[in-house]
Amino acid sequence: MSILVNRETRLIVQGITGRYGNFYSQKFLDYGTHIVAGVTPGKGGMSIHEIPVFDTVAEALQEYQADASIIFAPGSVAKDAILEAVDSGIKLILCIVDGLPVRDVMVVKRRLRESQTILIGPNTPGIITPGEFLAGFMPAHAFKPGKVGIASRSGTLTYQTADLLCKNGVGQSTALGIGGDPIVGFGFIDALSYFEADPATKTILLIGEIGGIQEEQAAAFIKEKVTKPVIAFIGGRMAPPGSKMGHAGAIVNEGRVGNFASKLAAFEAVGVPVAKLLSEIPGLVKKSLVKGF
Amino acid sequence: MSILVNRETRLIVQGITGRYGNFYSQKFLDYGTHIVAGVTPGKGGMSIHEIPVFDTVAEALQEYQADASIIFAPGSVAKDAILEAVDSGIKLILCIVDGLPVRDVMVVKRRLRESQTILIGPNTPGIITPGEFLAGFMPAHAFKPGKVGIASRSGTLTYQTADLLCKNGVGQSTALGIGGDPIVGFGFIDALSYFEADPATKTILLIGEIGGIQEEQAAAFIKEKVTKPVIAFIGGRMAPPGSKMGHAGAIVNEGRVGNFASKLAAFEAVGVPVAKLLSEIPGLVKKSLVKGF
Amino acid sequence: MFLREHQAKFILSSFGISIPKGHIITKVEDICIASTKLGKETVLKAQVPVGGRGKAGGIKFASSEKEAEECLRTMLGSQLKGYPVTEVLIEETLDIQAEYYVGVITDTVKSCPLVIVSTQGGMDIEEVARESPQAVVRIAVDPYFGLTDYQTRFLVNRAGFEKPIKDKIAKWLQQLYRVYWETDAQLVEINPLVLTADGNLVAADAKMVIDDNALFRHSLISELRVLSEPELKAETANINYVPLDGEIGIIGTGAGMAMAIMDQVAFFGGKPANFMDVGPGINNGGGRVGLDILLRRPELKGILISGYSGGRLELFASDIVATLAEHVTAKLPIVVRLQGINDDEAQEILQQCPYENLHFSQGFDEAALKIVELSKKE
Amino acid sequence: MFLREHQAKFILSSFGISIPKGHIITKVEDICIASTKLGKETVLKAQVPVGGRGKAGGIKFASSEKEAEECLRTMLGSQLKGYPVTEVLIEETLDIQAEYYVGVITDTVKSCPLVIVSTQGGMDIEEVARESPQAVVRIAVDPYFGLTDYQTRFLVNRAGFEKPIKDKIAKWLQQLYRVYWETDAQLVEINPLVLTADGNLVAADAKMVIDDNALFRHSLISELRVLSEPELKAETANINYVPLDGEIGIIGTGAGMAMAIMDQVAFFGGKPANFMDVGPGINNGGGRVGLDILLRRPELKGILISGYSGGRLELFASDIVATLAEHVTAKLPIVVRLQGINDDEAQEILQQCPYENLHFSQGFDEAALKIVELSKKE
Repeated sequence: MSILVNRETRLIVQGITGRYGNFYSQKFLDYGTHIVAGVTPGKGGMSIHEIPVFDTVAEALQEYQADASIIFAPGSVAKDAILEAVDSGIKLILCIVDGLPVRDVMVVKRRLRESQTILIGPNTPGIITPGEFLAGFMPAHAFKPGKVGIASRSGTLTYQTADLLCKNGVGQSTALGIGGDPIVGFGFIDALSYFEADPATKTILLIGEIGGIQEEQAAAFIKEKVTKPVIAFIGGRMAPPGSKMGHAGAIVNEGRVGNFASKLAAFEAVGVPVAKLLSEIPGLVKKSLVKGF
Repeated sequence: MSILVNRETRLIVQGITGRYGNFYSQKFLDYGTHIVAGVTPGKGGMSIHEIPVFDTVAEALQEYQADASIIFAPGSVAKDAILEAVDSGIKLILCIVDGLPVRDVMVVKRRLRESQTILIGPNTPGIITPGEFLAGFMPAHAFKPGKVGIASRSGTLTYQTADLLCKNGVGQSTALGIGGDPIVGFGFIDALSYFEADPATKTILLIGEIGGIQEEQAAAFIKEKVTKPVIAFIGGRMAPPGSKMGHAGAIVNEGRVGNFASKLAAFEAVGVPVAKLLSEIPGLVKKSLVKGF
Repeated sequence: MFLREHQAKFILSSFGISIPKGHIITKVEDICIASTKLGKETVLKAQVPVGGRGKAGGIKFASSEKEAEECLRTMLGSQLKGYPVTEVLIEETLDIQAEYYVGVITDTVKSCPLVIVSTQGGMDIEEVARESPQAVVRIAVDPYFGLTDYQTRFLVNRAGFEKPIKDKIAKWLQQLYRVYWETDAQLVEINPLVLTADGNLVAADAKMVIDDNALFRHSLISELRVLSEPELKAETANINYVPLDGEIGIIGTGAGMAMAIMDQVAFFGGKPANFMDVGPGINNGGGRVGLDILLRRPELKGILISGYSGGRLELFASDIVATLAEHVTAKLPIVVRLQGINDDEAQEILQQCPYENLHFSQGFDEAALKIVELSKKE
Repeated sequence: MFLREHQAKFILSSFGISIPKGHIITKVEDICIASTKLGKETVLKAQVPVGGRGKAGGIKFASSEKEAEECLRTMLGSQLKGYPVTEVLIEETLDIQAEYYVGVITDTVKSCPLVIVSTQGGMDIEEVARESPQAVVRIAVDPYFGLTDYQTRFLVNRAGFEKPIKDKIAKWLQQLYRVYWETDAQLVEINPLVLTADGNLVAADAKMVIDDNALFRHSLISELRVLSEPELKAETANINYVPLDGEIGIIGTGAGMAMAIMDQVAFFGGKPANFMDVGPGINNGGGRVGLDILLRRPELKGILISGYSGGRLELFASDIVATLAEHVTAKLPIVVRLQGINDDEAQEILQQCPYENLHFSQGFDEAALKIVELSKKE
């Protein structure tokens, strides 16, 4: 078991003929991900890695069924690509793209409110259910099947942590990056409720960082609704207040919620152990797996 | 019993200080309708017929609870008035106003799709639950409490028909005009499902007219879902094809759905008696009341 | 508001859509100016605000200035589908390679704009849709977002356009949608959309209907309207008037009521001479204007004023009395039946009216029956 | 992108919002031109792209041209909150009757614009909100519809504005919202919004932050940016660089990774000299630009390059080798640890590098510990 994606998931790649779309589609195929079609405006009729390419998502769906779409497209046109997927009724959208204007994301989120579609990202590194499905930038060999569900605000820390876990003999049910932008679709709370409901997930790992209030909201949600053990990490303790640390989300507001101290306090108040270094995570996870089940 | 409105319904009047809002509010009060507040931009703080007036619906709702709002405002600004009521969470909106641009109505209907609000109109003559609640242009003395539910595309024919029914000893549960515009909110199908569920309504009367396909849709719905007897009238048999008969909706498309013949055929096919003259209606209704229950 | 062809084309071209070179001619003498600019081969089109003009003989081709002049002479001043032809649009002829159809219409059932495309233009699109349904592709547009690029891509692919023309058509669709939305149109249709031999797209014919309720937003378009005097009067008084061929004038308080009365009059053997709804203007002198329009039609044999109104009937009654006083020579029978708000007061006012052939009726059917009978005696 | 005050005001005024008369001065000599136009009483404001300027001494009042000149002399060329003052805005003083607050900010939690109004302007709005919460009124805006008239009416009433000023404020809010939406701002704030003695509203101070991701839509605004050379280089190479005070340079592949490395270095007793995320540019020479920036900082005692990347590490490794080859005099210790896509290939390339003080590490923590130890030996 897993959340959101598994070996049955049929994927569309929007922007498949572009440099990244092309390169990563091959990686997904190598991993065993089932790509049914690609979409690139103006390239309908061609095929790439033996995958048929269409001009629009709607045309692809007339010939193939699909459950998810991953979007590789410049930030300036990503909004249209997402809306196209939503309009076509795709259930899960992975927006790999970074650089989306916040105004566009606000409109997209507004549109999502009236649909059944889940958007992961923008600026997500993707999602992996080890051994079954990979769509994103994740280096495949960092992951292996197992019992830990990972939701992370950082791409690289996801791979790093999964690698550390694997070296300690701990695999993952599903790992996903929720995206580093200030506004994202699927958030920590969504991830928690999916992992809570997934029988294969025994421990949940949240990799947070400074900025925003997702960690604080997650802590409140854990108290209310989560019965499984949760472990957390918070990046950015050393980031100076007021600076923007790459992720647009990682802006520290001095003295208010959203900084390292408030997030640490929120997690500790609900009994969630917070790792000081990434290398502490495997130990905490292993302890929870013993204790929890 | 009744549908949508009754003696408990608390009404807001948007545009209460205008000529029509002022005049008709008094009529509603005379009938016993419970008006809790009025709204007119720029007139907040005054009172009219001893009803407090606010600048915005939101402010009125901070002080009074309300279930419904009736809108008297020029067609050019009616869209904003409706959206304001929807945003404020009002459950039932009566848009008396005519002259709304269709483009505005499309946007309003789109907004309604994602809300719980019911919009009657635009261009509705209003709604009456005889003896309990009146909001609209209906002359009160044409109606009396009883068992017939009336939904009509024409205001004047509603009063005329109710009057004919009363003179024949038949009262009404609730009577409403769905509005004469080409696009309206609450339609015949909605009215049918509400009347079907209302224990007080024994017979349903639909007063249709040429143009649009609401009558054809209603006939299909009756076949599927309506167990109570339905009587129909269709205005515009004599209207020449292609002409616009006042109601923007009443445009006949030669030879296609939407004309008199297609509507007549649709009703007859599902066993709904269609009155040739308004004066035939009381007889048909009385027959149904005897037969039906 | 149904725009005349040249008006629709003027608006389209202001949105960047290509139209044929052409001139509006109102006098035969002006033909030489037009011909010089357009060349020998021309097409002449009578400008009337109604569809089906081609079949009715309103479009003619001329291969010389002289021929064009002859066409003009017969066209100007003639009647076409009930409208006098006062303007003729003379245009260059196009070297046609293909004829397409593009249109945007308000779908009142789905409550959204509908974009329609076909590679088979030039004919009535309804006919094409009946005969080869796959040839006509439609897509519903979300009013929040407008026509999106992915929708236009879908449309041109499904309609079967090939590269490179499909990208051009996609752009035209975006422009056409803009015209539709920004002018509050109910219908914008280019049929045929001509692909010329040199690869350009031109709107050879165009139809536009603007939402009357939205004209307050479009002062320039409102000014394009050409109304007959009675139509203008009716509109100013906020009443709806549609003249017909019959003999019995009809005034109803509400559109539904007016239509029901027409049906009623016909049921009893009379011929309605018009549709008239004075409802919206009833409190503001609408009755006065409405009755005046009918009293100026000498062919009428009777007038039925019938209503059940939520408006102020006493004002309406006063209007009737005042209007009759102005028409001192009028003698035709008039039947009045009014119920509704302040109907007692209205009745009192009407009872005072000195007009001799004024009759009252209480019953709804009775009133119609009475005017039919009285009109037969005339 | 944090706009300087005069840039924000320039944009506001282009949307029809009134601003005080003023001039930008970069040389003390220009004071006479400004003074002639503005009168004796002036206010001088250092233009730096950061908040909290007033408390740091960046705003001075002058009652004569001479006094203004003195202020200018101390201001120009000084440092304010880490930024060199190269421009001073000199403005007329306002005859203040009241000071209000109006602002629009992106609410990232609710994912919509938030409009904020208060009759208590002039102070930090967060402080006002803490001390008298009712004095600060907020409303969330639906991105589909924008700020509606009924929302502005609600805001001005709830904030407690009286007539006739409340109608003016309502109009300002609409304009402010337009500025926010149309410029892709994340924050537009007028504080104080001054009501002058003669009843006019003027934006006495203004703050605007524009969404960097949206600058492609706003070429004019992009041109207003003033970037230091390293910042400009970093941006061109699509890497994120924030210089700090420490001694250990940091290059991470990803923002989260870079922050985690900073925390790690600090945990082991080192002081991070920067934040740097080369992730987005890793396939396109980002590593080359990033390492070059750090190698040009003579105060550094070591550099840690640590990453786990989904990008192409072999390209990144080649960039490192090439950059080190260019810095022939560089000697400081560099620790590299790379895992991810093509990491074997990357390792091979790095092994060939002739740089003497280059160290490798397999462990994530180990790498950080190593650079801290090596840097202490320097």
